[in-house]
Amino acid sequence: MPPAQQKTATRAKTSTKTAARSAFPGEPVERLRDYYREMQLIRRFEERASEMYQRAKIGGYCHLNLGEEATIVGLMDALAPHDYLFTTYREHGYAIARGIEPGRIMAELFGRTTGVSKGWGGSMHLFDVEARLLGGYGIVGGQIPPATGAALAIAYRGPGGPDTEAVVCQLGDATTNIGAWHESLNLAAIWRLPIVYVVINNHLGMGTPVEKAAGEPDLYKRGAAFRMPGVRVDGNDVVACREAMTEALRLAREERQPSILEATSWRLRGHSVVDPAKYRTKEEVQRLHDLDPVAAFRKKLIDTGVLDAVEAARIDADVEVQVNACVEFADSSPNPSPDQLFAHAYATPVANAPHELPGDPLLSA
Amino acid sequence: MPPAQQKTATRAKTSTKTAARSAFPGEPVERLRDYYREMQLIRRFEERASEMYQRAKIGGYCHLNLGEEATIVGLMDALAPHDYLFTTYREHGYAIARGIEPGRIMAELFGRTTGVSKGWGGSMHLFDVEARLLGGYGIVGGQIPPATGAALAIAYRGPGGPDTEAVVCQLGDATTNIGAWHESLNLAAIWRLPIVYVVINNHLGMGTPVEKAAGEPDLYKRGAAFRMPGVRVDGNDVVACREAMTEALRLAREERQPSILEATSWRLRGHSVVDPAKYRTKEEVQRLHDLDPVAAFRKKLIDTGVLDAVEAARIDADVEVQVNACVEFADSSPNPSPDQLFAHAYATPVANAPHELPGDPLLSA
Amino acid sequence: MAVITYRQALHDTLRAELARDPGVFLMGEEIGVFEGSYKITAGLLTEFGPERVRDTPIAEEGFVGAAIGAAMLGLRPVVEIMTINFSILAMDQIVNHAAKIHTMFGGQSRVPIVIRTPGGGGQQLAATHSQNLEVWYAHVPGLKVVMPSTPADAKGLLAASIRDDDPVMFIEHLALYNTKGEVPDGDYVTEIGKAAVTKAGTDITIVSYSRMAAVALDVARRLEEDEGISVEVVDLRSLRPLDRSTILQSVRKTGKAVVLEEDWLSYGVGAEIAATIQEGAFDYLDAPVRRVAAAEIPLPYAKPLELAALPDATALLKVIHETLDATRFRG
Amino acid sequence: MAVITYRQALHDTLRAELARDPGVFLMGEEIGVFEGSYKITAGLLTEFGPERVRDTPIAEEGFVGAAIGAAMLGLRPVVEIMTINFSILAMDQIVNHAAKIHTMFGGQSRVPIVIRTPGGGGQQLAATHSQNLEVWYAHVPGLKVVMPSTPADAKGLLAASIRDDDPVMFIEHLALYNTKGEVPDGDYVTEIGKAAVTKAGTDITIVSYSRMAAVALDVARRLEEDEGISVEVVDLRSLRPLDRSTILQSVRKTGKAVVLEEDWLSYGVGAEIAATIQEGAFDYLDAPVRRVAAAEIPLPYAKPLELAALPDATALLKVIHETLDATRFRG
Ligand SMILES: Cc1ncc(C[n+]2csc(CCOP(=O)(O)OP(=O)(O)O)c2C)c(N)n1
Ligand SMILES: Cc1ncc(C[n+]2csc(CCOP(=O)(O)OP(=O)(O)O)c2C)c(N)n1
Ligand SMILES: [Mg+2]
Ligand SMILES: [Mg+2]
Repeated sequence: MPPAQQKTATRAKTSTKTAARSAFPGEPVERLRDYYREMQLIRRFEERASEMYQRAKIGGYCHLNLGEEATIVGLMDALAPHDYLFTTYREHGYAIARGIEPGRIMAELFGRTTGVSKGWGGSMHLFDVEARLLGGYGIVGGQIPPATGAALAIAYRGPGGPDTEAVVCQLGDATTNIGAWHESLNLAAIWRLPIVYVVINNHLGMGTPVEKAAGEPDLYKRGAAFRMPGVRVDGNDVVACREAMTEALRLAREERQPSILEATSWRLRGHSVVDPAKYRTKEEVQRLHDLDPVAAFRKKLIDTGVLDAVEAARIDADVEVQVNACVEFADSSPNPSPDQLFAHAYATPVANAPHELPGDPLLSA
Repeated sequence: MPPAQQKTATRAKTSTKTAARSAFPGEPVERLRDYYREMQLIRRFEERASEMYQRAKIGGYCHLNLGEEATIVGLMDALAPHDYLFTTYREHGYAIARGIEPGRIMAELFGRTTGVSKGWGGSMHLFDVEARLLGGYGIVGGQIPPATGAALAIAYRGPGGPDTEAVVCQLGDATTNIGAWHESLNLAAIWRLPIVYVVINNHLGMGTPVEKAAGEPDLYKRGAAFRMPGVRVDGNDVVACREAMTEALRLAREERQPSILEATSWRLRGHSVVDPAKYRTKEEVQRLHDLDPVAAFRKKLIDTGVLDAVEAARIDADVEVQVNACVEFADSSPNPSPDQLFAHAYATPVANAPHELPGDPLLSA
Repeated sequence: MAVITYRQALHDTLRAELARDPGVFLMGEEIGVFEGSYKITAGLLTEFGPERVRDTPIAEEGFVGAAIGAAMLGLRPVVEIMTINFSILAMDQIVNHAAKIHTMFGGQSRVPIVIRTPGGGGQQLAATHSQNLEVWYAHVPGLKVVMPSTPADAKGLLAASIRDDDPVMFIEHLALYNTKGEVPDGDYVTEIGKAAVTKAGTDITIVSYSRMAAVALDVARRLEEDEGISVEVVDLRSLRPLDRSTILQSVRKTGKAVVLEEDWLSYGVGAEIAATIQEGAFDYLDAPVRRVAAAEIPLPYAKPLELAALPDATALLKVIHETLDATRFRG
Repeated sequence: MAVITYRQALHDTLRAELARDPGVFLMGEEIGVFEGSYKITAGLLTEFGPERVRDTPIAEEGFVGAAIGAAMLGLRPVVEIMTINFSILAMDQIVNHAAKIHTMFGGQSRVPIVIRTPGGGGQQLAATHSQNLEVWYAHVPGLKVVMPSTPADAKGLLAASIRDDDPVMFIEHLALYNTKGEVPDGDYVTEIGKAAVTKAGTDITIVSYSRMAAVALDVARRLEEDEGISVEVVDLRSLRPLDRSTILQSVRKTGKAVVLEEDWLSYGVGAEIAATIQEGAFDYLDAPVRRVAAAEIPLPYAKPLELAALPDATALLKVIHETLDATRFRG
């Protein structure tokens, strides 16, 4: 659990519990506050990343999770530490929710040696062994076969059970149209692999709506071609997301039944930080603003007395401090030095491995 | 319609019509005889091809339609001359049923200039513009996207209707597990293309049974991921195959509704002529022998009086003569000459196109 | 002659070809509503409609193959693959189908398809989004492979590719889209299979293509001004077919050659150029043909590492001087 | 030392590695019940069971990618792709994933996967089933690419590949499976990245690999016996990394080189060899490095056409003589 969460866990007040209980049956208020804090952390992290991109601190492609905060926090809370996660290039929030120190994530975006991937991967390629985040991947659908293979390795090593490992493979709605998805789901189905395919349906590819791209726009039904079950959940409902993922993981662990979990949400900005999203109408933009899951959750917590305005403001302030610290950490971290160019060329050293720089003669000593 | 069929069409006898009518409601006896003749022609053509392969007259890979004769004759009889056909490498029978002179097909297997592909393609790559057979393809799934694109071209040129063109894309059961199938069906579904995907379910890949390879072994249901309808038909029932294809083509032409048609049958021999099929038990082989669709149809025609033993024998003899003629034609046809190696290099001539033979200096004049 | 960007030249040519021939249509991911990842197709959906500017799902193998089938029926699809890195997913359709169909079926069918796709690194897109894979396609008989380095060639070669009855890989470069240059007005077609001598010179030859050809030209001009070295620049333009005679003619004159390429050194395009020169101009060569290419490592994201891995003017200058020194040349 | 076939050497090594390391398992189409298209895995399903000899559906992209993921978790999958022509469908997983994961994630993950696949023409399998695409993989940093030409190297390099922590393309040749040779008994590992001088000589060097290396050796022996010409043969064995020093050492001695390769001439493996030699042995070369390669056309089915398109001993002999004559060599 991210350090962010433990902090508030102590601040619980019994007085508010009753109101909260009706709105969020069975949810300890501490957890709800932790959810809010984490959603806010992802929100502000992404907004600062966008800023830093404008200030050229970050380069390449940069895709944000704005609008997917509730989905991410809910889904990730259902994972056990020993579960493996494979994601797309739109994964900053997942890395945060897996408990990776946000400063190391921002440092990766800055391309520094203290980054989770030591500056080699950038925004699209976050990786952390301890957190079992086995990578963000930039090729659409590219993460799906390896995620499926990770589940194969788990099955290869032993039978299922309540405490066994499982794999979560996250992908986007438009990615359900690519062949690798079909081939992978088929393998998972015939081999009964412990994996959950989470489709983040933010209703758009880059600018293409789901129903224009998918013959079956009810994406959770697309497992039918493999007799694979699927469910759809409201991605703006953090608790519903956690519950759905918990059940999908149970199926994977105990019954070795792979499944599809579709979480619906709305991408609040462009496809990447450089996309002005001209293809959206003013009305659409307004509608999205009203759907903002972070603002909505904050308001609901206050209305139900889980938080009072002061506490909410304090959380926001704490998050602000934390995100500032991330930026400072990243900005003060060292750049990788060019002489490290071949440091990660091969895992097993090999004779005659090339190490020439552009313009070097062949066989430079 | 192949010359083979016209011949018998004249020989009808009204006396037999009644018995036939009960067994084959509404089927003119001439047509039933033509079906038998064509099934027998495919059967004997394939058996001779296998022989010729043993005698090294044919090289490379050679996949036979033994066991699929009823399927092929029934399906192909539903196509209009203006429909396009894309197939796999297991396509000799389809070429025959499309009305291509069988001698030209045997000549292609022999690699002669008189072959349908002038000896460039061989058994796996039969092609004929007039018959609108747009190719046999050796890469599993490779024919599916181009077939889908042919349907796109038809749609691009105008709206549907009873007399419009359509595309038939034939593939095998094991091919429904490859990504190209998924991507193509999705395109056909969202663009509403006039195409029928015919899955020839002979229950085996090379040696792998359908249920071991496909998460949904009811292959006609795999269109569910695209809201694409599918039906299954008994591939040993020639009339049922024709009827099912006729309806699938109507959907494609008139409603621009692509669909899946699964025809079940049994591969009587190995995957290719060189496969001894050791993975099959004696019982299995016996069971298959009893299921032989050509023998079964012949017997049924005689039992129902559509044919008497003499006529049946005469048809068999005619077919024997015809197949012998194919082999003679092929064997007496010229081999392509090496100086033709670059004859089909490019459709549009281009400067500096390579035309060197192995060992030539660069820029040989 | 108007001075426009490489992007504009591509856009205008697509527009002109769509207007000229009703059989021409565009296909690709996000080329319509989104107006293209790099905005080459901006405005074309509005002008020509969704049938002729067709947005596709993310399914490279599927829609490239579909374009092949449409081409077999006589249409002229121009496919955009967002970057060459994703073309790998369509490679079976490109190499096993588009490149084979005409020959394998004895010349009975034609596949007039153009695949437009940009390659190139240098934008911190990291290992999977920065590759230069042109040599793979250049190796494949049945394909034609062109790589324009100027707005004029972008126009002329794109028109030629669309009107050609064979499959053409039309490879662009991310870093060229905003570059400007003079472009002939009206109908303008550049012959496929011909290299261009973009600067005449007598002391040494630089062979290059795509973005690196622009870098080479720039370096050549500087060397002439600053050091009085007369450099000839050959822009390949077409990788398949390869115009060997133009390369050899130049090297037979200068006696020295350097190749500048953005792809990885081993088994890259430059290997064929060097092999060709040593065979075709052996007796004329005063020094070995050196290649300036990318370091052989998946391209890192961090800017300092990316810069170290990619070839540039400095590396080229160094190698040109080393080559001249090897022949005791005094400029 | 036992004399066994190349097929047997592969089979025995797979069997030994399966027995040695429980993390090693095989995956591929029809390798179990069907015993493999070319019977390399015959009997292994019965001996090791379906978990370790896993039949896959026809889904190259899917199962190769799955092997990559399994390798990331520490297993050692050995994947069979029925022929290299089908590897194109898995290329995104091989090139954009297997080859990138270790470097792109800063060295945090390893991908110990071996992809076994045969290439080669000459069996009338026609255009899509007869290709030699090794140069594509050889161009890609992050991969290791080996191509044994003898049963001994088949054993030694396969063992080395399986025990290596990087992705290895292990490329076999259809026409080698039945060839025989001496194979060391017991545990035998051949170092990746090292070429072999399979015959010493002083007059000329032939550089080759895979099946063509066997042809080259045969031709070399004949030339020595019949014409007293002393030919040195370098078998590359490993295309990435490429052992340049062994090649250069030989050519610096002989002063003449010919490359024999089965792939298409332009941008083929031979281009890199010739480019390497002219740069690394420029002052030693008495004649240009010539390449004997396949004609640049999709391979036709008909035997006379196929024979005309593929390189053979006759073409090699011709070019060796032309090269010697160019240097006024008298054997
Ligand atoms: C194989 C491939 N094709 C195309 C792209 C370019 N691309 C990157 S993201 C994207 C849209 C993906 O949409 P979706 O799957 O819904 O995920 P989202 O971005 O909405 O999270 C596209 C087309 C790519 N990276 N890889
Ligand atoms: C992409 C690809 N992978 C593998 C093969 C090898 N192969 C040829 S046919 C075949 C089995 C196909 O079975 P099915 O689709 O059922 O068709 P059938 O042969 O039964 O008619 C395989 C694996 C191939 N040709 N192409
Ligand atoms: Mg989306
Ligand atoms: Mg089958």
